[in-house]
Amino acid sequence: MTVKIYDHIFDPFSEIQQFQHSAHFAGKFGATSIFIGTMRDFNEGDDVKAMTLEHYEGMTQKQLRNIIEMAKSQWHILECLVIHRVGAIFPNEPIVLVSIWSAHRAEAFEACRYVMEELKTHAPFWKRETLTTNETRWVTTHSAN
Amino acid sequence: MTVKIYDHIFDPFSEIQQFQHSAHFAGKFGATSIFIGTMRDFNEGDDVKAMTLEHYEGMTQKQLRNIIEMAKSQWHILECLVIHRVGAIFPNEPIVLVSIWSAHRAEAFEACRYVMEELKTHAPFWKRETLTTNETRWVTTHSAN
Amino acid sequence: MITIRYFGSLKETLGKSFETIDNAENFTVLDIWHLVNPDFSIAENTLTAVNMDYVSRSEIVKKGDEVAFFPPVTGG
Amino acid sequence: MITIRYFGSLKETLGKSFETIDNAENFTVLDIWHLVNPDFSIAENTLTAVNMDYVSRSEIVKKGDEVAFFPPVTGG
Repeated sequence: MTVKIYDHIFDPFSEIQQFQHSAHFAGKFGATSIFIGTMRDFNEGDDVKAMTLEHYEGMTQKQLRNIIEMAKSQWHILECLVIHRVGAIFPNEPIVLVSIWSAHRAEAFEACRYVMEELKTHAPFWKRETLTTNETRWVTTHSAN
Repeated sequence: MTVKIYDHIFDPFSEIQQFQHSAHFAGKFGATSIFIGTMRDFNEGDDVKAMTLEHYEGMTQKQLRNIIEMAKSQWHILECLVIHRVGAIFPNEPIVLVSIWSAHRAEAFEACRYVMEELKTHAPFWKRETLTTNETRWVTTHSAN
Repeated sequence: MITIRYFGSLKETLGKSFETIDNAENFTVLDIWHLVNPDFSIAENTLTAVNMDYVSRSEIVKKGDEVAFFPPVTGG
Repeated sequence: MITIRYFGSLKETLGKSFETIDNAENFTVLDIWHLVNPDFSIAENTLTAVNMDYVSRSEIVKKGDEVAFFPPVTGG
């Protein structure tokens, strides 16, 4: 399992490809479930032009590893890759990637969803968005995206 | 929404990238849920070296489009891409790709899972596998991968 | 004319993938099976489609229809 | 010594992100808040962590611990 925190833009698909290529489970996985969270250009009815993601360095990694361990204790997972952005993010850029490799699809789907839901509620990230009006505000409601 | 049937190997990630690049929903999607089914080198306790996927040309496309329409009637989906292989397939090659783009993650996750489950039970594909012993057999049990 | 198609293992069991019949007025899907496969009882899990939509075996088949018989699907 | 950290909007509200205190023997997380933020009541939804694990406010803090206060998380 791999957890990465990036302060720069990343390509989720080349990350998955590289990870899959380097991992020693070719032929063993029948199912890959992937979630990508991407920055939208709107939120709560307003146009958003940028976002800054603050995090608690160290706790983020610890919590994400805990979440993956919890998932591994519930489903048979072959591999797991989690990537999360911090810092300045612009619309249409990826924020988070969760990818789960498993022998069977139910495990992959359920573990991927679990990791995302837990990440949303337990990983110490805070979003501050800049509207097109240049007003800035902390995102306070629990985002559904 | 796009449905493709390929009789040759494909790269799910470049397919997703191309589709996302050509689609006019940049900034509108916050969530992408992707499932990739990949051929394993084992099944039912035996080593498998190849598989042939037969399908009912025409009915496949019709059923897949029906499934996507059913998903769209239940969740707010921005875009949907489904790709399925037919013909000769070898271990570690992708068999099926389902990718759903939505504003919010619950919709993307649920629609992606729904499309995969419906595809498994309603799309007219039949797998015949060749074991490493060169024995061939039809896959008869409903596969969980 | 009515077109009849077979897929997967059923195609091999019956030794045919395609056939047509001309006179089947008011026949159900099941009637057609019995007409063209008198020596084979239809398996309980055989699926049936008319014009590429799933139907029950009691569906009436019309002139020009394409009827298909096949085992449980195993895609994905 | 005990390290105290603040994140997100709470950091701005309090005008600080980091501080340390020396004498807090047998203090709970909540006691520490009251000690260092006498003019601010703690918001109901403020989350608390000790050494990067979530804890309740009644958790006893030990010498060398890192205590953190922050608003509900909004990642992903």
